[in-house]
Amino acid sequence: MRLQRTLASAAILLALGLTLPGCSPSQPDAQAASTLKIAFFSDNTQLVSIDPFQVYWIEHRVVLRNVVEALTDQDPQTGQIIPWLAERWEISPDAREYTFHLRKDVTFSNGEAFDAQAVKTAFDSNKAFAAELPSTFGATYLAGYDHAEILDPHTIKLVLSKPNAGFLQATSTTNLSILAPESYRKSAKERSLGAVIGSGPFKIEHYTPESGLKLVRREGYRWASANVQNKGDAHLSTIEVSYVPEESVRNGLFLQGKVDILWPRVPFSEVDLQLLQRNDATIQSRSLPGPAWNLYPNTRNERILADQQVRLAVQKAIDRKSYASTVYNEAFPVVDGVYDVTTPYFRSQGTKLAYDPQGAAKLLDDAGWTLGADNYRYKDGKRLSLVYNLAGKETPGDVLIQDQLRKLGIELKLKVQTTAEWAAANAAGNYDLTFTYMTRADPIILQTVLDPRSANSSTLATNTYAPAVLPLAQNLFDAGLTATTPEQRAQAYGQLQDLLIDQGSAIPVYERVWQAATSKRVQNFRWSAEGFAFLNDIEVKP
Amino acid sequence: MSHLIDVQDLRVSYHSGGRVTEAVRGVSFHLQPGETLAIVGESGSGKTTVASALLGLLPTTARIDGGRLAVAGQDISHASERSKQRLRGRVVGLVPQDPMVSLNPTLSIGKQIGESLLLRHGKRYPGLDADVLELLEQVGIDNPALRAGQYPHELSGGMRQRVLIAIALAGEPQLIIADEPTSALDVTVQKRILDHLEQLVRARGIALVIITHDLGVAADRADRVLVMRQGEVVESGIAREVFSAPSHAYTRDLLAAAPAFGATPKPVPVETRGAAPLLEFDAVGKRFALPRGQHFQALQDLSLAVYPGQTLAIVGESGSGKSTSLRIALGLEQPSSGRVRFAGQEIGGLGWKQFRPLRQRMQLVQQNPFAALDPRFSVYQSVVEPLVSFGLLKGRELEQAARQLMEQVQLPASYLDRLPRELSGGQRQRVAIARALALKPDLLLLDEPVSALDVSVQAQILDLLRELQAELGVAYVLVSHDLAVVASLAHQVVVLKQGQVVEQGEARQVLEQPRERYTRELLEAVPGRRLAVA
Amino acid sequence: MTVLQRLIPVAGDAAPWRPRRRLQRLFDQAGPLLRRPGFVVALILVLFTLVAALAPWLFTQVDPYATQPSAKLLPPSALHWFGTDELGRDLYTRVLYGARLSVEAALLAVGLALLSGLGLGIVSGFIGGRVDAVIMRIVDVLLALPGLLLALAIVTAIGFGTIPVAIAVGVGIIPGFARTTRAEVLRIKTLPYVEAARLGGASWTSTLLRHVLPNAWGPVAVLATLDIGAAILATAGLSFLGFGAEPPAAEWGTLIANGRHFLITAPWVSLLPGLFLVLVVFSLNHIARTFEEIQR
Amino acid sequence: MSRYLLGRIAQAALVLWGAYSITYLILYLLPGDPLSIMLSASGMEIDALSPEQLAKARAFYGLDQGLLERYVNLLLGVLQGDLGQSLTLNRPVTEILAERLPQTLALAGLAIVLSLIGGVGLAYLAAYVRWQPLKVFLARLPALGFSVPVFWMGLLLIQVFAFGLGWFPATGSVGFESLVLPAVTLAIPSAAVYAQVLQRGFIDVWREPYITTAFAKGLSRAQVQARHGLRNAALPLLTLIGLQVGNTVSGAVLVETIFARNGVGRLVQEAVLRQDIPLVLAVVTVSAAAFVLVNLLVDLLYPILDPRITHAPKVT
Repeated sequence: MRLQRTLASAAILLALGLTLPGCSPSQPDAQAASTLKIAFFSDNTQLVSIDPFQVYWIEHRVVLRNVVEALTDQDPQTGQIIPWLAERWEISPDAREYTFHLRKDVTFSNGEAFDAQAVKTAFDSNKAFAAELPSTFGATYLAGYDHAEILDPHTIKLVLSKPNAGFLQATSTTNLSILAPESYRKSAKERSLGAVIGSGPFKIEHYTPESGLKLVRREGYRWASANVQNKGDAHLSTIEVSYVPEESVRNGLFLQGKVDILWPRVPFSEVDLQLLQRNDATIQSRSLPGPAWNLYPNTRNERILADQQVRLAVQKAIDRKSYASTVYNEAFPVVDGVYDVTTPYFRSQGTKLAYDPQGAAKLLDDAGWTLGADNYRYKDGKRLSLVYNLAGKETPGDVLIQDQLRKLGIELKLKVQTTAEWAAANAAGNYDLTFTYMTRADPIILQTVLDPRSANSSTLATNTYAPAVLPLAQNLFDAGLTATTPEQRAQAYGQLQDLLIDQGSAIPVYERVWQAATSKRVQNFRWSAEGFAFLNDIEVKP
Repeated sequence: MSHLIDVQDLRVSYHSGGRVTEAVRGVSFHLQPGETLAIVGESGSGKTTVASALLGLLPTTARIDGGRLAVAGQDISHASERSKQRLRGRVVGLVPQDPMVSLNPTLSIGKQIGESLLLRHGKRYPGLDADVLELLEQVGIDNPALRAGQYPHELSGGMRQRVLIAIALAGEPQLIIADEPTSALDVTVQKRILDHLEQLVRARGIALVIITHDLGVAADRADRVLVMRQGEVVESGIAREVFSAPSHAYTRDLLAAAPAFGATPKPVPVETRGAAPLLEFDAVGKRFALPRGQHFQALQDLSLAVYPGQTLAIVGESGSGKSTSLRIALGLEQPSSGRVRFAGQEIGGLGWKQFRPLRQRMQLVQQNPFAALDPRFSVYQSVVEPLVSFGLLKGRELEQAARQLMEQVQLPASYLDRLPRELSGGQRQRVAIARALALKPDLLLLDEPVSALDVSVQAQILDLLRELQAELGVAYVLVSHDLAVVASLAHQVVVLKQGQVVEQGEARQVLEQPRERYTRELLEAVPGRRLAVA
Repeated sequence: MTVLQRLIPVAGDAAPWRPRRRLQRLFDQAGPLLRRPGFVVALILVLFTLVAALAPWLFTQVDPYATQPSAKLLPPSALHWFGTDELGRDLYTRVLYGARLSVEAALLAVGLALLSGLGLGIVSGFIGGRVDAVIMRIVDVLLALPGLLLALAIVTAIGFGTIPVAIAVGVGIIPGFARTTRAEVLRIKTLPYVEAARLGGASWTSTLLRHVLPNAWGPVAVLATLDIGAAILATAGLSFLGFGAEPPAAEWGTLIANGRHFLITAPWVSLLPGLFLVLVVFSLNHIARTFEEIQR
Repeated sequence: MSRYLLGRIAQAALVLWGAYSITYLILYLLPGDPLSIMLSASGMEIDALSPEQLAKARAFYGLDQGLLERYVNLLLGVLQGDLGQSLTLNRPVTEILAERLPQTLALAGLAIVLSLIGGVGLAYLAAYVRWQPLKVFLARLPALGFSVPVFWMGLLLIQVFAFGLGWFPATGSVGFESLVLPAVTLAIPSAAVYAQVLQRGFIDVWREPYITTAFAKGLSRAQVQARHGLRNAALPLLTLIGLQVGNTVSGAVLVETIFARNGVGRLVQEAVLRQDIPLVLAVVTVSAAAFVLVNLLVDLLYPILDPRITHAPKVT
């Protein structure tokens, strides 16, 4: 009996041993070859949603870019708006009416047809949602949209009630993507948790908040925009996305080959970069369009930064070059303006952002802030102490700035807060310096940050400017918004950028470069205009 | 070699913390099969170390420095653990000291006995269950079938000691070492168990080594005795000869100190006629409520009177209610019925505050001198504590009072600076007495004042108490289970059994011509009677 | 023959008796302890940490906050004993300065827990009855709440920083003190010497202060020593989750937590502060256990 | 017995209610308006909205009730098995828990088993070994075990066993293998506590006279330790296991973060920051319930392991 059992198990082992080498090279590898694994940092725990209209979390937008599609697309190199689901369009001279001529061969992954009615459903549903929850992110893209007129099954006219020069660019974003009508029949909550049906090359199989999501290829995809090289079905059959909050664990997974693309929010530090490169990884980088990582001062209520000289001294006291090379690496670009360089109408601020400690010291001396015995500056017995509010844990960069300012006698108090407290402090004006940023490949995005009439925090936007300067800035915002030619826009936004730097109303710190490390297997990783990836172009080699 | 045990010049020392203590210094003796040997000594004499050495169970800190220690012909002084293990149980059995803690609380007693049987007869011993029951029956346990399934906590102390004897017998050893086998038990139980053990051992021809501090036990049970002191044998020989004609001064001192032997000092008679009683119990009873509406009658109908300068003894075994009566006198318990008067004042229903003034006149000396003193208090602090509490004296006066108290209890004044752990048991009890005397009370309540002490120390403390009474005219209420102690101190005796008064009267009359059977039993159970009577 | 005449003559009795000083008693007790090498090493490390917490500048001349980008992530060397961090700050110096916050937080936490736990335990054990039942239920509730969650909620409620963290951690360890104190009070309350003191006319208050508390103190002190270590760890855990001291000051937990990103590339940034913390906590444990062994 | 049980259950319910109420109170004292958090979560701040829009949003999130009103409503819901709606996750809390709880239960369960095996094993070995240096080493090992921060230990284990040796996956929630490292991390401090308490138990039991009795029977050291030592030494451990439940939940918060596991620990940590009161309350209630339940079980188990303790009045 016992002998029999031993023989049987030996036979099983033998059989396994024989079959394993026989089948392993073909099947699993073929499977693996068309699966791409991406590790992002943590999921958004503040707003759990992958509903395109609500999402501002760029990691989600990377995924959505390949699931849902927009009327237009944007050229990553030139910033030009190019056809996608709309073959062409006309804009009325007053920039209030946009007529889109839609492709006729497009279907959603659930089989529903893409037509003018679907577009109208999408825009009207979004408008209705924005009315219900005005704080939602997509509302800023939709600003001014009034109604849609179906001219024929494949022609639609979108009518604005007020000018919105960014509207055309908005139609190219994931936020104004057109979802299948079925998605809009579902609730916003269901959409947030994955009921997102689009016309893109991939479908969402499932989304588990804080854990990950899985995309599968959609068969019969034929309507990629000119940005994408692969005009047919995606090369990859499956994409597995995981959210790994621990940096060292995330890096380890990549180094072990458990993950093909390592894609954290924050750029790689020098040591990590070297480690990754030693392990044959390719570093993909792109500056994210929108404002650079700027500090915004509070100039009101007789706070220290009400004095423009002090603001400019801070501007000069920050060593941006050293910041880029210390916190990140030698090759890291040094921030050069209010916007990141990939934003259309970006204007370089040149020497105005150069590190100039002597200049800063002189400005402070002139403003009456003199060095005390403890190497901090004082005026009328008051220390030059600035409160800088952080949402969550401080970064090495924050501490570096703190030390750079300390060298000039400026005390920077880093106040670590929860996102809730931080938002409350912004709204109440309890800060000297704060930060915020948004990503969109159009300069209009700055209005959601710095135009009190449409900013997320109007207090923050108002406090940034000295009272006299606010009307100037608002005029420039209006000029940019109502402009009908690119030249007009360039002029308005150029002047605005100059104003912000000259006033010390925006203090750039670093260029928001998004970096991803791709393993040797990954081929043809390319960035979209907004800093996302064309996943249908990517191939993985065995 | 026909000696079952042969010990030659055995030396054992303890090593701990860099200090070396020589516990056994050149002890030699031997034992024949079937013989009974008593090793007698006070604490620190090394008698327990010898017993442990015989079992091969010396603690890891102990070291055998020399000599020979042969059990059944095998020298185990430096033998391997394995060979010592083979001797244990089947050659040498043990009846340990304290039955309350010597059984594993989480195993049924049947299993614990069975374990020994399995060791003796092998793993698949078929007669296991029958043998367990038989052994239980043999050691005198009723209803063995039920008891075998019970756990130690469900058995009384006496029964547990019987179970331990059964365990020792189960291994069918040639020798049983009984280490103070009954000192934790009541006298009557003690006697019955020792009788039983003696009989069992005799019937099987097992040799017995009794380790004891009690000369009475040794005298009653042993063929030969070995008297030890500070690790050395001071005297050995046939029991009868040693006790009738001790050759060594220490043995003589021990005999003189042991109350059971001969010349017990008697209390000084006190004239009480015409005096008003100091403490008076009038038909006092105490009931304790149990859960589910049940009651336990701890004390019933106790009447007594204590006169100034006189000693009243309350005698009884555990559960007799003697401690309860003491606590009632102290106002720590309220009587359920009857009246209690102190110096004519009704104290039955007094609150703590109302009672407080009376405490100056009534003090307690507790049973266990090792727990009666705060380990952090110096002797001085302990002794003067009542004076401080009542705010009677201060500064130099306080110090002087402390010196005087130390003189009264015959301790040098330099001891005032010591901590309790730097004192011996007898010295601690003197400090406790000094503390009780601090307030110059009229009445001292003595709760088993010497039961935790060595025999010779007992005698000294009893002497002290007698002298203090003569000197200060203080009255005593003595609570004790030991009739010898009672005889040396008491004028009046109350015998209690399960809360009821058995007999009451003049000490001389109750102790010498007891009317009740229970009192006689108590008297007979006192060890040493056999020899004394013979 | 009177008792007075029977005085035993003892050598030295003539010399006037003088009470020994408390200090001398302490030395008598400490003697055997100082012969244990493990205890001495642990004690030295803990004392070093305490001194460093009070005056870190005694052991290092470097500014703990001065960044030096050119010297970032240097491995340990004669110049930088623990190496440097990602901004070129000297880690050894930062560990010493971190001691201040960590020790302060731990002492504060344990102090808070000790006071309230001791209070609750004494009241509960001494008064007994209903009061005891109510207090023990409250303690049960505190026990039932997972410590870290409680601390997280408290910290978010009263703000970040060393003191809130200390309070949060302290609240979490109250139950241990309350239970231990109560058990000790209950045990000592029934001891003969307490009864003797009461019969000697002492009030409950003075019995409590003179007998119960001093004798209950031992196990509580051991627990306190152990809990200082536990508090250091709990604070470290909270710093790891991002609730630490106000930057650039960094307590040990923050140092370890910040350094963890360099575990592969520059392991010392996390390992050395971690090792230091482990050694200090271990030493505290060792000291506590040694005390415990002596008390037995 | 049944009367005791009823009393004990009532007491457990009381403790549970206390835990719930205290948590609610603390959470309500949190700074900042939950609304502003939720608004800022969706990229908008509270000062950008008009009063009407604010009221609308407040009603949308169900935040237009008072302190007591919300408490009573939540409590009533709990009694009916409804833990409410998560404020930020847009889903019923029970649903989220049903999804997350199994992860944490598996982790905690394995951790408890591992910690018992490790702790008891270590103490057993330390008690058995007689070679002094090894004994001292084993005796001090537990102290080292709980001197190491959990999160740090987790990262070290990942470096060594996942990245260095490649034995176990570093992250993930799939399969038994991914459970090993986090469970070990979580088990180490508990195991250290168990080992230390058990060692102390062994030291105490070793001095008990019944051990001498056992030796005198002729049992070997191993037999004495197994049959008479272990059970008696392990009795204090039982209470401790009950008390460790809270620590295990605390540890799970850290461990789940490090190992990127989707359990309740991480969920609640983030929920606290988001001021998602219903969610935090639910998790705290669940873990307090686990604590209370385990301790109830421990109390009921005690008489089985220790015959001296009995909840039924003795029948004589």
